[in-house]
Amino acid sequence: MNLSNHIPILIIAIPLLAAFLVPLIGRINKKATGIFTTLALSVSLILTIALAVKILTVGPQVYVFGATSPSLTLPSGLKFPIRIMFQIDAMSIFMGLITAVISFLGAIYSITFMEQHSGLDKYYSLLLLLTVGMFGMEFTGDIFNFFVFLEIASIAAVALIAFRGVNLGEPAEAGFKYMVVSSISALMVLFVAGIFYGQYGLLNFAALASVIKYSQLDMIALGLLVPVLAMKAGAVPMHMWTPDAYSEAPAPISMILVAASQASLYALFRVVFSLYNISLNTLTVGWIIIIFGLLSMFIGVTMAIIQKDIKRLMAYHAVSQTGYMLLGVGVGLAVLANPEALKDYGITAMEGGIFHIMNHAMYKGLLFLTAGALFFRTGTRDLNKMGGLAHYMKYTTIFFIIGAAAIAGLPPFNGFASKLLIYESVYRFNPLLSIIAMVVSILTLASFVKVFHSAFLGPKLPQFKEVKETPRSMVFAMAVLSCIIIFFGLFPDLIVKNLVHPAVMSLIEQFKYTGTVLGGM
Amino acid sequence: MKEMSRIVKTVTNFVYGFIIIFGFYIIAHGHLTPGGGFQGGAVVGSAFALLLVSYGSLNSREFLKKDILSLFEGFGLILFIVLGFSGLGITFFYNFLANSGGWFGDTAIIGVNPGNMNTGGVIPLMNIAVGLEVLSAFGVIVLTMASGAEFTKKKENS
Amino acid sequence: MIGNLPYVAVVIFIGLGIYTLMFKKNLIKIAIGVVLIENGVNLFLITLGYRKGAIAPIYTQAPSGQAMVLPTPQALTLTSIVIGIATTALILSVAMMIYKHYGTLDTDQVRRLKG
Amino acid sequence: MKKIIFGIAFIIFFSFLIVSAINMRTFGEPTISQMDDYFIENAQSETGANNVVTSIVFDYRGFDTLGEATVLFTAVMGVVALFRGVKK
Repeated sequence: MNLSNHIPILIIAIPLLAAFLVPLIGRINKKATGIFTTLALSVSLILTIALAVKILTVGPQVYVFGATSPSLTLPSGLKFPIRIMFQIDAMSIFMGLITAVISFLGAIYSITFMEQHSGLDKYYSLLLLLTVGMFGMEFTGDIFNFFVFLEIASIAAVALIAFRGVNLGEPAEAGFKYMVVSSISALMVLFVAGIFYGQYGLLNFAALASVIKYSQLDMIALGLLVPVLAMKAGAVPMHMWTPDAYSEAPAPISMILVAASQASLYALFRVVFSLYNISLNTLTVGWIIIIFGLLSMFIGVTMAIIQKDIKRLMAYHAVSQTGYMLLGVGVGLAVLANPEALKDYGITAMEGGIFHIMNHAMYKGLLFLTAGALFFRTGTRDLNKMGGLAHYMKYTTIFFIIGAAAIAGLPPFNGFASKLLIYESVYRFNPLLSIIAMVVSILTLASFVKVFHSAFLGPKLPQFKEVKETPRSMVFAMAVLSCIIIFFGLFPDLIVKNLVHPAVMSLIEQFKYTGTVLGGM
Repeated sequence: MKEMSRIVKTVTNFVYGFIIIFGFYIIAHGHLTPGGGFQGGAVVGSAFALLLVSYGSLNSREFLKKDILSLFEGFGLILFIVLGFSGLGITFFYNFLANSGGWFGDTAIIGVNPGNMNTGGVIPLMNIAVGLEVLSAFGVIVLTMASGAEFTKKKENS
Repeated sequence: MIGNLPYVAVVIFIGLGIYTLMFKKNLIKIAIGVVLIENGVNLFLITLGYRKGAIAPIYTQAPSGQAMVLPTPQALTLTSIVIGIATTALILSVAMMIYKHYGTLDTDQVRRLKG
Repeated sequence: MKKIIFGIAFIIFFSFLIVSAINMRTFGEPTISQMDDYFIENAQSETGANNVVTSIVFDYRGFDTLGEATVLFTAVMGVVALFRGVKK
C-alpha cells in the first residue's frame, strides 16, 4: 500500500481518531491531553504541507471513499460519480494550509492558556473536531458531505464558545446565537442539496457543475446559498453573531473561529465560481457580493471604533476585513464573463482577495492571541481599565504592534501586500470602491492606535504590579505568527506567484474542476 | 426529576428489557431488514430515557452509569473508525470483507431472497459499532441533561 | 398541482420555523423553530425519493418484480435526523445554561451582549 | 424598525420557498434517477447487503456516516463540557 495516495484522508482521519482518543487519555492523565492534541495536529500540518507540494507540482487530487482505487471517480464506465469524494485543488489546499497552521498554533497556545480550566479533555477533543470540520468543508467535493462537516464544525464551535458558560452567562448566550445561526445555514445548505438532487439526481459538486442549467430553481438555490454562507462568514447584514462569538470564546478559539468563518467564505466562492461560474449573470451576483463587502468593511470598522472591550473591537475588525475579501473576489466575479477585463485587473483583484484571506487569518489570529495574553495576565478585557502594560509585557507589546500594523495595511507587513493588490485593481473597476477601501483602512489604523494607547502606553498602574510576561508556549505561538506576517510582507510576490495565483486560477477555470472528476480535461 | 408512581415503575420493569432486546435485534439485522445501527441505538436509548423518567434522575444514577456509557461510546466510535482505516490498503472505507468468503463474506443471492446473516462485509460490524455509539451517546446526553436540570431547579428554589 | 401537496407541507414547515425564529422571544420557542425547519427539510428530502407504487428498497422477502423507491434520499434523511438530534440536544443544553445564569428565557432580558 | 426588516426578509424568503415548491418536479415521478437505479441494481452484488439503504449508508456514503457519528460525539462532548461543573 502506498501511503502517499492516502494523504488527503489521513489529514482528516488522524485528528479525528485523536479526538476520539483524547477523552480516554484524559481519564489517565489530564495534562497529557494538550500535548497529545498538539502532536496530532502537527502530524496533520506536516501532511497538509506535503499535500500542498504535491498539488502545486502535480495537479488536483481526488480521493474516492470506498472505491477500489483512490482516484477511480467513475467506476465501470458510468457518467456520474456514485461515491463521496474529496476533491482538492490549489484553492482547497490554500485554505487547508491556513486551517492547519492556525489550529496547530491554537493548540500550542491553549496548553498554558487553558491550564486552570476544568474539563480539558473535552476542550481538546472539541478543538480537534473543529479542525476536522474545517478541513472537511474545504476538501470535500460532495454537497451533502459539506453539510455534515459544516455541522461538525459549528457544533464543536458552539460548545467551545460556550465553554466558559459554566461560570458565566455571556458565553452561553453567544453560543446560543451562533448555534441558531449555524443551524439555519446548515439546514439551508441541506435544502439546497435537496433542490439539486431533485433536479439532477446528483450530489457531487463537479458533476452538478457540468449539468447545471441555471433554471429558476437553480437561481433560488443560489439565492439561498449566498446569503446563508455570507452569514456564516460574518458579512454585514447578518453579522450579529460575530462580535459575541469572537469576544466570548477563549482566545485560541477566537483565532480558530476566524479560520472557520473563512471556510464558509471558501464555500461561498466555491459555489459561485466552481458550481455556477459563467452560467449565472456574473455582473449582478458580483455586485451583490461587492455590496456585501462594502457594507461589511464600513459598518464593521465604524462599530469597532466605539468599542471598549478589546476582543469585541477586534471582532468588529474581523467583520470589516472580511469585506476586503468579498470586495476583491466580487470584482473578479463581476468581470468573469469579460475575458479582457478579467485578464487586465480581474485576476489581480481576486489574488488580492484570496491573499487577504490568509493574511487576515494570520494577523487577526495574532491580535486575538495578544488580547488573550492581556486577559490571561490582567483578568480584564476592558480597555478603560488597562494601561501601561508595555512596561510589563514587552514581547506581547511587540507582537501587538506587528499585528496592528499588518491589519492597518502598513508596509512592510502582509496586510499591505494584499490591500495594495486590491486597491490598484479595484480602482480600475470602479474608483469609488477603492477610495472607500482606503478610508476604511485609515479608520482601522486610527482604531488600533487608540487600543495601543489605552492598553500599552501610559504610566505603570498599581493594580498591574504583579503582571509578568506571558508564558513560553503562548509567546511561541505568537512569535510564529509574527514571523509569518513579516515573511509574507517582505516577499509577497513569492507567495502570490506560487500559492495564490494557482488558487485563483483553480477558481476561475471551471472546466478543470469538473475535469478532475469527470475526465476529459 | 422526581420518580413516578408505582404503576409506571412496574410497567417499566416489565418493558425495558424487551425494548433493549428489540433495539439490539434492529442493530444486528440492519443489513437485512429495515433498521440499522442508528435506529436500533435510538430504540435502546429510548429505554434509557424510560428508566430515567420513571425512576427519577437521582435513583436511576445507581444503575445507569454515565462513566460506563461514555466508555462504550468511545469504544464504538474507535471500532467504527478502525473499520474505516482497515480498508486503507485500498481506500478509506473500502468494504474489504464483502464477498471475500470469510466473516460476513458470503455472496448475497441477487434479487429477492429470505436473507442471510453472513453477508454484507463490514456493514454488520459497522452497524454494531454505530449502534453501540448511538445508544451510549443518547444515554449520556439524556443523563447529563437530567442532572443539569436538577441543578437548575435547585438554584430556582434557593 | 394537487400532486405537489407534500412540497406545500414542506414550505409551511420551513416557513413556520423561520417565522418562529424571527418573531418569537423565548429561547425554547427558538429551539422549536430550528426543529421545525429541520423537519421540513427532512420531509423535503424524503419526498424527493418517492416513486408512485414502489416498495421499500430492501430485497429481504420483498414482492418480486416491483419498482423500488429511490434509496439515496432515505440515507441522507437518516443522517440528517441524527445530526438534528445532536443539534437539538446542544441547543437545549445551552438554553438551560442561560436559564441557570439569568433565571429567564426571554431574549429581551437575556441580552447582556450589546453594541 | 427591526420588525419591518425582519418582515421583509421573511416575505422574500417565503416567496423563494413557494416558487421552489411550484417549480419542483411532480411528486412521485422522479425524472432523473440514474444514481439510485445504479444503487438498486448493484448494491447486492457489490456489498452483499439486502438492505439497499444500509448499503448506501455504510458503504457508498460511509464517510457521511462517520461524519454523522462524529456529530453525535461532538454533541455529547459539548453537552458534557457545558454541564461539567454540575455535581450530583
